[in-house]
Amino acid sequence: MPGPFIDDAQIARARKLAEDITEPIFELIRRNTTVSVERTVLRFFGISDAGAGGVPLANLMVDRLKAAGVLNKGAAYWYGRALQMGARSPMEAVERLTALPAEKLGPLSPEMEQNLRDEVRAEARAAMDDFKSRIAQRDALRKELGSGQAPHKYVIVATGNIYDDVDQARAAAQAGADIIAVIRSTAQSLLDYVPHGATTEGYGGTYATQENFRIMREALDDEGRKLKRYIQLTNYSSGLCMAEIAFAAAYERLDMLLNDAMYGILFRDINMRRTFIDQYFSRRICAAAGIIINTGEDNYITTADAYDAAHTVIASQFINETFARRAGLKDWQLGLGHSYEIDPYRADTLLLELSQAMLVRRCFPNAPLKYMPPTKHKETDIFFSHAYDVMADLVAIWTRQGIQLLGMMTEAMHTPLLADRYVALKAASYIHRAAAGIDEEFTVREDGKIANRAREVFGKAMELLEECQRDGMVAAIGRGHFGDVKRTETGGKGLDGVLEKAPDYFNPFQDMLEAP
Amino acid sequence: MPGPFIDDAQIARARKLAEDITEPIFELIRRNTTVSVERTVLRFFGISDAGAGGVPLANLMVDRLKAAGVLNKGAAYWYGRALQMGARSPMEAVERLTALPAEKLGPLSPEMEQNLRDEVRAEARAAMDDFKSRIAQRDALRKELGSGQAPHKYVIVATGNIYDDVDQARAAAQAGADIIAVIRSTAQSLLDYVPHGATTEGYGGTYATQENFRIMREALDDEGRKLKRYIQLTNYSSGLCMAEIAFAAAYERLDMLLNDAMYGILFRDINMRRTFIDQYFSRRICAAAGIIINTGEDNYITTADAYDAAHTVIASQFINETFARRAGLKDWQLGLGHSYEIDPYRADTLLLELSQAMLVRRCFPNAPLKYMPPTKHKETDIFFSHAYDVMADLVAIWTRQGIQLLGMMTEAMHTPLLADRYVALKAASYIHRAAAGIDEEFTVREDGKIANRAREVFGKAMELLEECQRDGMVAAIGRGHFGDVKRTETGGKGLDGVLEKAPDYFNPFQDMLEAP
Amino acid sequence: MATKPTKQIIRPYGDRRDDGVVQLSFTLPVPLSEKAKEAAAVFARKMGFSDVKVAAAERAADTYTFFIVYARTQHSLDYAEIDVPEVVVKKLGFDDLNALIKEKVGRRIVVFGACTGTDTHTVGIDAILNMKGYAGDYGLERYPWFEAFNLGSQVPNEELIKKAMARNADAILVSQVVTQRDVHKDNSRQFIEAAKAAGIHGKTLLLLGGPRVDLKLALELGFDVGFGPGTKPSDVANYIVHQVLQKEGKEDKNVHWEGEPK
Amino acid sequence: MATKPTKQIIRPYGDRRDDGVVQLSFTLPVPLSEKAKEAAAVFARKMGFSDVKVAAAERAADTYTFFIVYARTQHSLDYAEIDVPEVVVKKLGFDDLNALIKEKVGRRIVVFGACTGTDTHTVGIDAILNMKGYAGDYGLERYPWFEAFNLGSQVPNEELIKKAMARNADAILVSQVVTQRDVHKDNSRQFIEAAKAAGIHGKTLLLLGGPRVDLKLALELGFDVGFGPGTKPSDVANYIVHQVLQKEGKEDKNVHWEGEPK
Ligand code: B12
Ligand code: B12
Ligand SMILES: Cc1ncc(COP(=O)(O)O)c(C=O)c1O
Ligand SMILES: Cc1ncc(COP(=O)(O)O)c(C=O)c1O
Repeated sequence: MPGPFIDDAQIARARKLAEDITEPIFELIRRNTTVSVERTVLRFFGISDAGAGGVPLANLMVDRLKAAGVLNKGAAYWYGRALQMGARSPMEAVERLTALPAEKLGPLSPEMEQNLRDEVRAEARAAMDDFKSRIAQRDALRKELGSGQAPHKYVIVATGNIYDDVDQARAAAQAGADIIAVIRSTAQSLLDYVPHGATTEGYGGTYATQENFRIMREALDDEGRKLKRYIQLTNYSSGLCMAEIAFAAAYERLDMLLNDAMYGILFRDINMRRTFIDQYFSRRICAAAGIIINTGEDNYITTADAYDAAHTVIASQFINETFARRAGLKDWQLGLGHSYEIDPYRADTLLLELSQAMLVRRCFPNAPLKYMPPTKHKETDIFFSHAYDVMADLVAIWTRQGIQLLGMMTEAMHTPLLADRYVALKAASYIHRAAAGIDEEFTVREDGKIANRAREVFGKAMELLEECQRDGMVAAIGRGHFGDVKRTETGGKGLDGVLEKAPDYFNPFQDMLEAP
Repeated sequence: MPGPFIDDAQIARARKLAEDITEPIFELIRRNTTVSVERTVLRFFGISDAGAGGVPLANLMVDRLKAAGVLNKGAAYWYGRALQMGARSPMEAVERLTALPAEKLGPLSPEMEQNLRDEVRAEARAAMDDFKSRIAQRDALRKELGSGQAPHKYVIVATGNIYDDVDQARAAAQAGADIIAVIRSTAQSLLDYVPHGATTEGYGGTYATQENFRIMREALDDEGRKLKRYIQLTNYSSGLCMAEIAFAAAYERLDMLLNDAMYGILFRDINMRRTFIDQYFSRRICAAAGIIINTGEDNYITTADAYDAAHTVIASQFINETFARRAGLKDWQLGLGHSYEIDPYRADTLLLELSQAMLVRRCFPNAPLKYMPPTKHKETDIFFSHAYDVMADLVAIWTRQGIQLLGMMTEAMHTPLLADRYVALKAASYIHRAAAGIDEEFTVREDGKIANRAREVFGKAMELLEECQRDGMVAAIGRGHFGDVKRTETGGKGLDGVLEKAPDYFNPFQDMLEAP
Repeated sequence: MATKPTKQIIRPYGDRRDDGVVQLSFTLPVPLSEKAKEAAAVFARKMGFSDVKVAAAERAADTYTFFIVYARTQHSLDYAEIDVPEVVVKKLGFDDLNALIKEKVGRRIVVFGACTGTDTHTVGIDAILNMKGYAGDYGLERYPWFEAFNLGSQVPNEELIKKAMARNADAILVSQVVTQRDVHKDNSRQFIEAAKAAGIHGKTLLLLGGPRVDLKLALELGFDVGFGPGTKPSDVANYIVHQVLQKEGKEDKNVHWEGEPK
Repeated sequence: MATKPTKQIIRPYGDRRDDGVVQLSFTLPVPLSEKAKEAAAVFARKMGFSDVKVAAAERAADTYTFFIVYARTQHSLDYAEIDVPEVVVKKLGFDDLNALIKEKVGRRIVVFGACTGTDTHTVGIDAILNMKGYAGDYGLERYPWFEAFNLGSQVPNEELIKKAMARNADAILVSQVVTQRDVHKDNSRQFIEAAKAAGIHGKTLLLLGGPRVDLKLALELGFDVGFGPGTKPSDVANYIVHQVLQKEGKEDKNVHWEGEPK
C-alpha cells in the first residue's frame, strides 16, 4: 500500500495549480480550430476514402476550404452546403465543393442557413449513433471474453508491414499479451494527413491507417475468441493528426491510444497551439469512445536524467490529468505514463523506482496508470537487460499498474523480435504471479528513503507547478523544464493549420461530444 | 526488517528442543571414534603424503592399526610408539608401524606410556601452533584486503581440472565473486580417503585434495591482491572424510566449508553414527580455524517439495545449530543453508520465499546464513531461469544473507560455463546495488500472507522438533522427515569405520580443540 | 502411411518470415578490445553467418571477452524431410493399461529401476517409479498390474542386474543424470557389458532415462529405448506393455503410439 | 611497425580452453513437436555445429517454436591475423587540445551537427555537442576553440549543409539512430548526394555517428569517418583537430591516435 507520504491537501493543491495553468489554454482552444479537427469532422460524416495519389478526401476538401479562406466556419457547414447542392455521397460532396470557385462560397439566406444546420445536425446525430454502436460492439466483446489480471501486459509490434504485425500480434497474444500496440512508422507524426489503406512498408513501425486498424482489430478479435481473453489494441493519437486518428481508432474499435497534451510539442517539435487544440478534440472523442489514453511522461526521462527530472513527470501528469478531465475523460481512462528509467549503475535504484511509482499511485489512486520499462540505459548485453526489465515487472505489480509495457531484452538494438516478446511475457507472467498482492504485505515507513524521496520529488513538482502557474506553460516549456527540450509558442510544425473560428463556426460533433 | 512473527519464547523453546534431541548423540560421539577422525589426527602430525599407488599414508597406517584391532587406543598413541621406535619422519613412522607384527603392539610400562603421551602432546602442541599460524596468516590477509559487501557472492567452479578451475575462479573474482567454491567430483564423498596431489580429471567437479586447496588459495590470494579484495575459498567437509578435509582445508587457509550434521546420511547414504561422530570432530576443527560452515538444508527441498517441506528446513537448522554450538562454533560461523526453491508456477512465490527467508533471519539473527538459488525448477530456457535467479538475488539482499550462492541460467543443463558466472554476477551486483537496505523501508504486516505463512511453517517445525525429541532423531530420519529420504541407524556406508574408544584412548588434538 | 509430403522450406524467423535471424553468445579467450570485437565478427562469419552484428562485448575477465551477436544464417531446411516416426496408436490411460495387462499379459509385469554408478540423482527415477509419480501422472508402483522395485541411487550396475534377474524382471530402468565428460555414457556402456555378461541383453527390456537421454543415444549405447526430460510414468508404462505384448507375439511389431520416445 | 606476430589460434571457451561452446537461440516457424526439435538440431548442424544440444524448445505461439541450443563449433581463428589499425599518438585532453588548436590552427574550428532525416534521436548528437557532454567528458560547445552548432533533430540534410556552408564549417556531424530497414544508410547516402551537389564533399569533413555506425560503414557511404556506441566528445574533438591540421598540411597524413574510430 503506497504510503500517504504527503497530505491530501497538498495533492489537492497540485491539482488546483494544474487547473489554473491550463485555464488560459482552454481559452485558446475555445477560440480556434485546426485543419486536423475539421478533417475529423468530415471523417465522422464518413469521408474516409482517398482520392488519386492516395490523398485523403478529407484533406482535399479541407485544404480547398482553407485556401478559399472559409474553413473558419467549420467543415461541417461546408459539408452541409455540398449536400444542399445535391451531393449524394461523401465523394460527391468533396468533388462539388472543391470544384466551386471561391466566390460561390458566400452565405445563404438565414432560413436556408438554419435548415442546412438542422439537416447537418441530424446527419451528425446519425453518424454519432453509428459511431457509438461500434463502441458498444467493442465493449460487448470485451465483456464477453473478459480481460486478464492487471497489470495488463502491453507489447509492441513494429514490423512495418501490417500483415507481419498481425502474425506477431497473434503470437504475442498466445504468449500472454493483453494489449498490442502497433508502433507507427517514424515519420508519420509529421504527416499532416492520415495515410490510406493497408500498408506493408514502414520504418521502425507501421503506418497508422484506418484500414490497418481494422485488419489488426479483426485478427485480435479472432485470436481473443480462441484464447477466451479479450486482447486490447492501441495506437498513437499523436502528431499532426491527433483527432483524426482518435476518430479512426475509435471507429475501428481500438481500446487505447497514446495521447499526450504536450508530447508532440516537446518530442516532435509540433507547434504548441496546434497541439493544444488538437489534443482537446481528440480527447473528447476518446472520452465518448471509452478509450483509455496513455500519456507520454516517460519520454521526459529519456532525454533528461531520470533521477534529476523525476518531478517533471509528476507535474506533467497533473497537467495532463486536468487537460483530460476537462475533455470529459474519467479517471479510469487515464493511463498516465511513467517509467523505470534511473541509471542502473546508481545505488538504491529499486527504492527510488518504487518511491516514484508509489508517489504516482498516491497522487492518482483511481487511474490505471501506464508503466514503461527501462529503455535508455538498456544494454546490448541482453542478459543484463532482461534482469533489468524483471525489476520493472516487480515494481509494476507492486504499485498496481493497470497497464505495463514490457521491456525487451534487445531494446538497445532493434524493434522486438518475435522471440523477444515471448521471453518478456514469460518473465512478466512469472513476476506478476509471484508478487501479486505484495503491496498489502508491508507498510512503508514514513522515515525511510522511499518516503523521503517521494516527498522530495513531490516538493519539486509543486515548485514547478507554481512556476508554471506564475509564468505560464509557454514560459515553462520555453525554459526546457519538460524533457530538457525548449520550444516557443509560434515555433514548430503545423501552426499554419490553426485558424480562428468564425462567429458562426459550426461543429455539431463537438457540440454533441461536449454535451454533458 | 523481518517481523517478530513469533514470540521469542517460542524460538527459545525450539532451541531447547534441538538441544534435547542432540543430547543422546553426543553420548555416542563421546564414546566412539572413526577411521576418519584418526586419520585426521595423523594429518595434524604432518602425515599428509601418499604412498605407492596414491594411497595416503594416513590411510595405510590407520587401516593397519584397525586390522590389528588396536586403533581404539587412538592413532596419536601409535604415532608416539613409532616415534619412540626412532622414526624421524612421518613417513618413517608409518613404515615402522605398518611393518610391525600384531603381537608387538602390546602396552608399554606405565612410565613409558606416560612419557610417550607427554612427548606426543608436546608435538601436538607444536603442530597446533603451526596450524594456528596458518589461520592467522589467512586472517591477516583477509583483514588487509577487506571483503565486499554482504551478501557475499558465491559461485562454483567445477571443471574437474584444478588448473582450469583456477582460470575460471580468477575470472569469476574479476567479475565480482566474493567466494569461490570448488565443487567436488561426484564420487568423492564415498571415498574413504582423501585423494592426493593436484588433479586434472573429475566428473561434475574437481577432487578435493590438499594440494588442490593450496593451488587455488594461492591463486586467489594473488587475484585478491590485484583486485584489492579478499576472495574467500570453500570446499566440502562432507562424506566419509569430513574431519580430514576440515583439517586440510583449514591448513590451506580456506575460509568456509560445506559441513552438515545430516547431509551425508540423507543424500549420500552414509551411516548415521559415522556421520555424527565425524561431523563433531570436523566442526571442532572449523571452530578453531575460524571457518564458516555452510549447512545443507537447501538439499531437502530438491527431493521433497519446497512448499510442503519448508518446516523441515527450519527444524533441521535448529538441530544443525545445536550440533555446531556444542562443537564450539560461534554464531558468526553458521552459514545455515536455505533456498529459493518453490515451484515458480505456483502463485505468490515471492511472498512465500520472502516469508521463509525472513523466518530464518528471525530465528537466527546473528548467523550469516547461506542462501541458495533455485535449482530444481530451473528450466533449460535460460532467459526464464535468469529471471528466476534474479528474484532470489532480491530475497537475498532483502533478508541480509551473509552468503549467497548465485543461480546459474544453465543450471538445468551443465555445470557453469565461464560466461554463465559472468552473467549471474552482473545481475546480482545490479540487484544488490538496487535494493540494499530495502528491509528497512517496510514494516511487515503481522496479518499478511508473509507473516501467516511464517507462523504456519514455524508451527510445523515445532511439531517436527517435538516428534524428534519424543521419538529420537533416528526414528525421525527413519520416517523420511528430512528430504523425503529414509535411513536406518545401521544402514549406509562407513559403519565399519566406527569403533568404540578404548578406556585409554588418546587424542591430544581433540583435547586441545575442546579446551575452553 | 502418409504419402511423401511436398517441400516445406523453412528458415529462422526473427522479425519476419525467413529473415534467418539467430542470436549467439560465446566467449573468446582474449582481452576486450576493438580487435577482439573484430575477431568475434570474423568468427561469426566463419560459422557461415552474414549481416553479423556484434551487439555486446563484455569484459568477462582480463583475458576473456563474452560476446553477444545477432546475425543471419543463409541456411534453410526442408521441414518435410525431417524424419520422425509417426504416431499411430493412442496412448492408454491408467485404467485401460491395467485392463490390457490383465487381459492380454495375464500377470503382473515386473520392473526394476535405479540410478546407477556414482549418480545420486533419484528424483528422476522416483518420478517414474514411485506411487506419487510426476506432473499429476501416477508412478509405476501405483499400477496394480505392475510390480515395481526402486533400488534408489548409487547402485552398482551389477547389483541392479542381479536383483532384477532374481525376480525375473520384464524390464530394467536405468537413470543417468550427471553427464559431465560423458560419465553417463561410460556408465551406461558398463551396464550393457554387465547385462551381456549376465545373458539378459536382448531378453529383458533395458530402458535408459535422464535429462540428456534420447532414443538415438540409448540405442547407440545398446539399450532398447531411451526417455528424456519431461517423460511421464504413463509414457514408460505404455512402452513396456506394448513391448511385452510384442515380445509375447500378442501385438504387431510395427505398432507406434502417442507418447513413445522419439 | 611491429613485425608480423606468430600464430595465435583461438576458439570459443565454454568450460575449458578450445571447447568451442556456443549458445544460440532462434525461432522456427513450425509448431512445437519432436519433429520441430529435430529440425532445430538439423539446422544447427547445417550451420556447422557439432555436439548439438537442443536445450529448450518453447511454444512461442501455435506455429512458432523458440529454441535455445548449445553446441560446439569446429572453427578456429588466428587472432594474430585480425587486422585493426595501430594506435600511435596519445589522445589529447581538453586543455591540450584547445592549446593545440590555438597554437597550430590559430582560429576556432567551426562544426555543425544534427540528427537528420526523420530521425528524432537527439541524445547521441547532444552527447557529442552540448556543453554537458557525455560520461564525464565535455561536449564540443564547451571547448573555447571550437564553435559548435547543434541543429537538433529531424533536420533535412540540405538544410544542415546550407547552414554549415554559410558559416564555412570545418566539419559536419550527422547522427543516425533509427536503422530499421537500413533507413540510416538511405538517409546517409542522400546526405552525401546533397554534399556532392553542394560541392563540399571531399572538402568539409563529414562525420557520421550512431549506435550502428562504424568506420567501415561510414567510409562505404562516402563519409570521412564514422563513430559508434560509447563515443566520447573528446574522441571526436581529437579526430577533427588532427584532420584539420592534416588538411592544412600541419601534420603528417599517417598519424594515428588513441580513441580514433576503428
Ligand atoms: C536435485 C539435484 C540434486 C540433488 C539430488 C537429490 C536426489 N536425491 O536426487 C543433490 C542436491 C543431492 C544434487 C547433488 C549433485 N548434483 Co545435482 N542436481 C539436481 C537438480 C537441481 C535437479 C535434478 C532433478 O531432480 N530434476 C527433476 C527430475 C524429475 O528430472 P530428471 O532427472 O530429468 O528426470 C526426468 C526425465 O529425465 C526422466 N528420467 C530420468 N531418469 C529416468 C530413467 C528412466 C528409466 C526413464 C524411463 C526416465 C527417466 O523422467 C523424469 C521425469 O520426467 C539438477 C539441475 C536441474 N534443474 O536439472 C542438478 C544437476 C543434475 N546436478 C549436477 C551435479 C553436477 C551434482 C553434483 C555432482 C555436484 C557435486 N559435484 O557435488 C552433486 C552430486 C550428485 C551425484 N554424485 O550424482 C549437475 C549435473 C551436470 C551434468 N550435466 O553433468 C546438474 C545439472 C546441476 C548443474 N547445472 O550443475 N543434485
Ligand atoms: C531515447 C530513445 C527515444 C526517445 C528519443 C528522444 C530524443 N530526443 O532523443 C523517444 C522516446 C522520443 C524515442 C522515440 C522513438 N524511437 Co527510440 N529510442 C530511444 C532509446 C531508448 C535510447 C537512445 C539513446 O538516447 N541512447 C543514448 C545515446 C547517448 O546513445 P547513441 O544515440 O548511440 O549515441 C552515442 C554514439 O552512437 C555516438 N553518436 C551518436 N550520434 C553521433 C553522431 C556523430 C557525428 C558522432 C561523432 C557520434 C554519434 O555518440 C553517442 C555518445 O556515445 C533507444 C534504445 C536504446 N537503449 O538504445 C530507442 C531506439 C533507438 N528507438 C527506436 C525507435 C524505433 C523509435 C521510434 C521510431 C518508435 C516509434 N515508431 O515510435 C520513435 C520515433 C523516433 C524517430 N522518428 O526517430 C529503436 C530503433 C530501432 C532501430 N534499430 O531502428 C530503438 C533502438 C528502440 C528499439 N529497440 O526499438 N526514442
Ligand atoms: C504520447 C506519445 N505519442 C507518440 C509517441 C510515438 O512517437 P511518434 O510521434 O513517432 O508516433 C510516443 C512515444 O512513446 C508517445 O509517448
Ligand atoms: C553439506 C553438503 N555436503 C556436500 C554436498 C555436495 O555433495 P558431495 O557429497 O558430492 O560432495 C552438498 C551439496 O550441496 C552439501 O550441501
